[in-house]
Amino acid sequence: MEYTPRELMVVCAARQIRDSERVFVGMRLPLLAFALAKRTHAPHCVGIFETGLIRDTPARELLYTMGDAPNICGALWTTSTINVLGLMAAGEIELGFIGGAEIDRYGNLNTSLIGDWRQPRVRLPGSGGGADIASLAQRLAIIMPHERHRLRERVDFVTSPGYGYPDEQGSAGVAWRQRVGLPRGGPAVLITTLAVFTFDPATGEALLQSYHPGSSIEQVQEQTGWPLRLAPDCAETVPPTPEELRVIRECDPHGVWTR
Amino acid sequence: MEYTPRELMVVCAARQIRDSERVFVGMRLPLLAFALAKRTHAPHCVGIFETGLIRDTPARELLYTMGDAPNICGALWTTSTINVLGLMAAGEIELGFIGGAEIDRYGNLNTSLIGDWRQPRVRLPGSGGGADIASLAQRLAIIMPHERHRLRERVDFVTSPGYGYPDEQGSAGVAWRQRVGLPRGGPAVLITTLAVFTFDPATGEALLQSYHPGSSIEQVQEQTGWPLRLAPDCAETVPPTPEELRVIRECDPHGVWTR
Amino acid sequence: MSKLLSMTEAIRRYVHDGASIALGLALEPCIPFAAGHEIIRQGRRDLTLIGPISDILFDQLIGAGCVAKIQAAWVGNVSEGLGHCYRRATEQAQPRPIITEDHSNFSIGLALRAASLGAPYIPTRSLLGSDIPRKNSTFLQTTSPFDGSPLLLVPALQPDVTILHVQRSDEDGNAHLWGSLGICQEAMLAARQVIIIAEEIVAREVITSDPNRVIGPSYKVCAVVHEPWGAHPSAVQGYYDRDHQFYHEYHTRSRTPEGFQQWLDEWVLGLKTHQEYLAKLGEARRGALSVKEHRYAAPVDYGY
Amino acid sequence: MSKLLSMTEAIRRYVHDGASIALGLALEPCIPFAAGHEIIRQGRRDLTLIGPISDILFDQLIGAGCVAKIQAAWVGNVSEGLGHCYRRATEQAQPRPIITEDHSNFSIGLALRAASLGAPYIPTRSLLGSDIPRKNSTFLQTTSPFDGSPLLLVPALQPDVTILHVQRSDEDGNAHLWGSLGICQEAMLAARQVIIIAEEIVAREVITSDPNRVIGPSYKVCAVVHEPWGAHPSAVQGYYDRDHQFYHEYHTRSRTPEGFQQWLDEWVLGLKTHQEYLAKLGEARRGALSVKEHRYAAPVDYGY
Repeated sequence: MEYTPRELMVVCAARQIRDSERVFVGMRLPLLAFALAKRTHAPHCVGIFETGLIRDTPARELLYTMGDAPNICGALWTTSTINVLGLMAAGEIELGFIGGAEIDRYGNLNTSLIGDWRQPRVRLPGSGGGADIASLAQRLAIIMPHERHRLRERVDFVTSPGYGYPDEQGSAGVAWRQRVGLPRGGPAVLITTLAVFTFDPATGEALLQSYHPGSSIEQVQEQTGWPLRLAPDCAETVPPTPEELRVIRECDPHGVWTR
Repeated sequence: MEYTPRELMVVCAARQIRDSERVFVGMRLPLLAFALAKRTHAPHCVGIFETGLIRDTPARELLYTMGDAPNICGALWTTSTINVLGLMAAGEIELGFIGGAEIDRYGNLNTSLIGDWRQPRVRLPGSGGGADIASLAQRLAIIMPHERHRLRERVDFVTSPGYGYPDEQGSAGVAWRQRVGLPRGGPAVLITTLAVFTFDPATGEALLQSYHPGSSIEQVQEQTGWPLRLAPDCAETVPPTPEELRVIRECDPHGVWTR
Repeated sequence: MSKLLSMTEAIRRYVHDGASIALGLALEPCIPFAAGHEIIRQGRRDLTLIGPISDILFDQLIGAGCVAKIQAAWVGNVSEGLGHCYRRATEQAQPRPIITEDHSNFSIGLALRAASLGAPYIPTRSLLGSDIPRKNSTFLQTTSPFDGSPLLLVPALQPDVTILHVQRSDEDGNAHLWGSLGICQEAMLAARQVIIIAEEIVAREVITSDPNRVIGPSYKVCAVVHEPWGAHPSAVQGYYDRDHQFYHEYHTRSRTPEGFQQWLDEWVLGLKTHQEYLAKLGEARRGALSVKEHRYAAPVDYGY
Repeated sequence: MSKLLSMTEAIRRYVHDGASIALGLALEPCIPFAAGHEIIRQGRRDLTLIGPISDILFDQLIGAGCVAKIQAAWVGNVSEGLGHCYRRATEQAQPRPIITEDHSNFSIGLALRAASLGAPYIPTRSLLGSDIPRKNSTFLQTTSPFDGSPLLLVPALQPDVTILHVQRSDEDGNAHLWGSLGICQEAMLAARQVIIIAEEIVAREVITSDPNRVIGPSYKVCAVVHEPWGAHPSAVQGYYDRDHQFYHEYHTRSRTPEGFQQWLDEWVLGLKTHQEYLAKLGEARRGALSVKEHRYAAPVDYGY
């Protein structure tokens, strides 16, 4: 069965969600991933939205923003933004999804600006809740288009902290997060249009975990701004099942987010 | 027209409320004072309750506690306790009423314990919201029975700070509140069963402002544990008007709080 | 997934000796007396009780010997005055010694709010100059790193279990609470686990029809107990009024240890369940407290 | 006391040059576009805009030259991407330079929550290790006086004026808001003054029938404006949906300064009032966005 790169990304994202987890779902592909996980292997997962909303069923209609009316109807709780972000700060959210304009080999994300931070060449919209999710969720899943200028050796500005950088006090990775005072978390996975990366918690480095069908390690390297390190079990990404594609297309019948 | 000491106290309390003020009203006599002020000279005053409630009309029925159902019906806002106490912390509440088991010449109140704080002889219920109101309201009005063992030179425990004490760094009064970091406020008035005191902000000392009809300066002194200082215009308390008594008796027809 | 349990089972499974329990969080209304009485019947020991003003339920738990520590702003009988059991425990270590970490209503709310925000503390200027920080060594007096002004830091407080009495809940613990809120939401968000006691169990659709009215996330709820009149003698808006006379009787009878024990035997230990309590209370008394005039909220349309 | 004013008068009296204005606080819904457009028409200058994600209204105010400073977590077009006017102002100082104090959604909420509690700051562990504190010198990185762990202190933020779009209000500013809440309540409680824009003006009794649904204290409200469809193109739960196409058109047309100016002339400067805006929008378009299926909240009884 044919599928688009974004449909495959949705499937990869859904596989990150474990049953009964509380997930900061955001919009677009992660939202579809939440619906897919819910209807396949994770029927008890709960979705959290930074507008101040919790729901355990996907909305009845496709959403353009998380504040759209169909997202409120059927919600278990509609409350203030800081109430739900507070739950995440208290460590109660297992998984969070975010995107980014740029990422580096240590999973640090930039959604703020390109160039010098005092006088940026390109001003991007900023953090939104991204920096909070990257700081506070137990695990972070990142979804991005795979382009060489986006996967850089080092980002211009760390909006959402990943595993930091090696410095005179020690390595990147979990040790860096502990050094700066982040209470938990860090990137678990980076899902792109070409590949899936996991991360080595000891060094904080991205590991190529799988390359999508039709791509290859070489092609991924070509589009990645750092020398790839491969996971020991690096392999081709398992393609979507017909059942997974059927669910995705039910949720987004016109391919608004998946074409 | 005859009246009880408590009816006179209600009238004295009502006179502390200025029009359009936001008043932390509490229960019992201050609540009656709020109703009285509202229907006489302060029609636009607003009452705040620490259960998390704001209303601009007195409840339709006599209340035993501020959480009683009639207090919720007709409220302008029923919210969390810290939302309304937060408004007071931000300086938005002009006047607060509290009572106490003991008070001293500097307006410090004790509702916590009698004796040594490590091993008290009598354990009293504690602060409730009293210490917050004493700390944070713009002006504090205190209502208490007048008995010599309650009006002491120095209380055993400062639950609700008044004007503190003179110490090596300076005098009691406004200066003491600034020293300890209280953002504003301090006792404006102490209304007892025998008298009304105001306070000298420079020294923090209570000044006998008026003695109730039937009492006298001598009798007040007899029941007061510190040597009285008189306000320059010390005089007999102006008694309730028939109109004031009529309103009070409408609000508390069986004299639950005023007999 | 239904979390419905009997009160007996909910307390047995989720309230353990030595636990910290937040209850009585709406201030005077919605105090979970039925839950407290079951805790007494099951003989829990060494509890820490967390709450704002705590009316007479804390006094009863103290008198029954369940309590080692109090973290509260006020312990007594709101319409009557002092708490006699609290006095005896503090002054004479009867039936056992207890310690109190004094709070104000604001500081106990801030402590729970801090926990709900994952913040280690919230700074305030309340209580500066008060002796309360002496009686609560968890507070830290310091100065602001911004301008050097004095501040009191109120550390986050995370109850092991928060017990909330609400008007209605579904079987998963999605619950609607209305009327006085006090520090209910803060205590629910701060807690490790939550027990919901509900006047009514309703369909999920009733709750989701009004998600803004939900008190907190049901994933925190470990048990839902259907216990009509479970907050008596406190009030539940839209269900029953406060039974002032009951507080008066308790105040009078609990003046002596013997009187308290008789009261406890009569109203708690001598009854197996809340159903027996209600039978003893009688229909006439309940009728007198019931709603006389319904007052429905104006309709709200969530449609699109 | 009625605080009803026309939008023109409300903005004239209460939004001054140089003021800090919080708006767009429910995140994507209930953005007070009609108020923002009147601010543009009246030519306000040197404003500080405060909000979480701010969708396209911030971009429009920036493009119109009203803004000196942004305190927000995100500025752009939620369904489309970048904010072109925000980019031009930041990158090329066109039409004027602006400065941004970057926030996250949590930190902007905590800043307003701190102000609402009279707390000078709230500490958090969010944003530690992020470069955002570089772009916001109001934050202070320090360590906890309790355990020495790193903390970010988010200082209290008090807007001069918070503008809230709500479903219904009485003439005094007692207002019901439902659906997405975002940081509306925090911003209302933190503000010096509040302007309420309401889809409907209702009797006081409608509001007091459900005091738990009220967003904040009306004593803070300086003006109430009756402006149906005043949040278009954002959504108002129970009233109208988000007009996604409108965001798309704005995104396309605002790519160039000339395109933005034409858009602004057509939709803001060339119209005197929101009535003209609605006439231009047309009944068919409004009809398409209107409620198709009502979904009423389950009844709630406040009786006793």
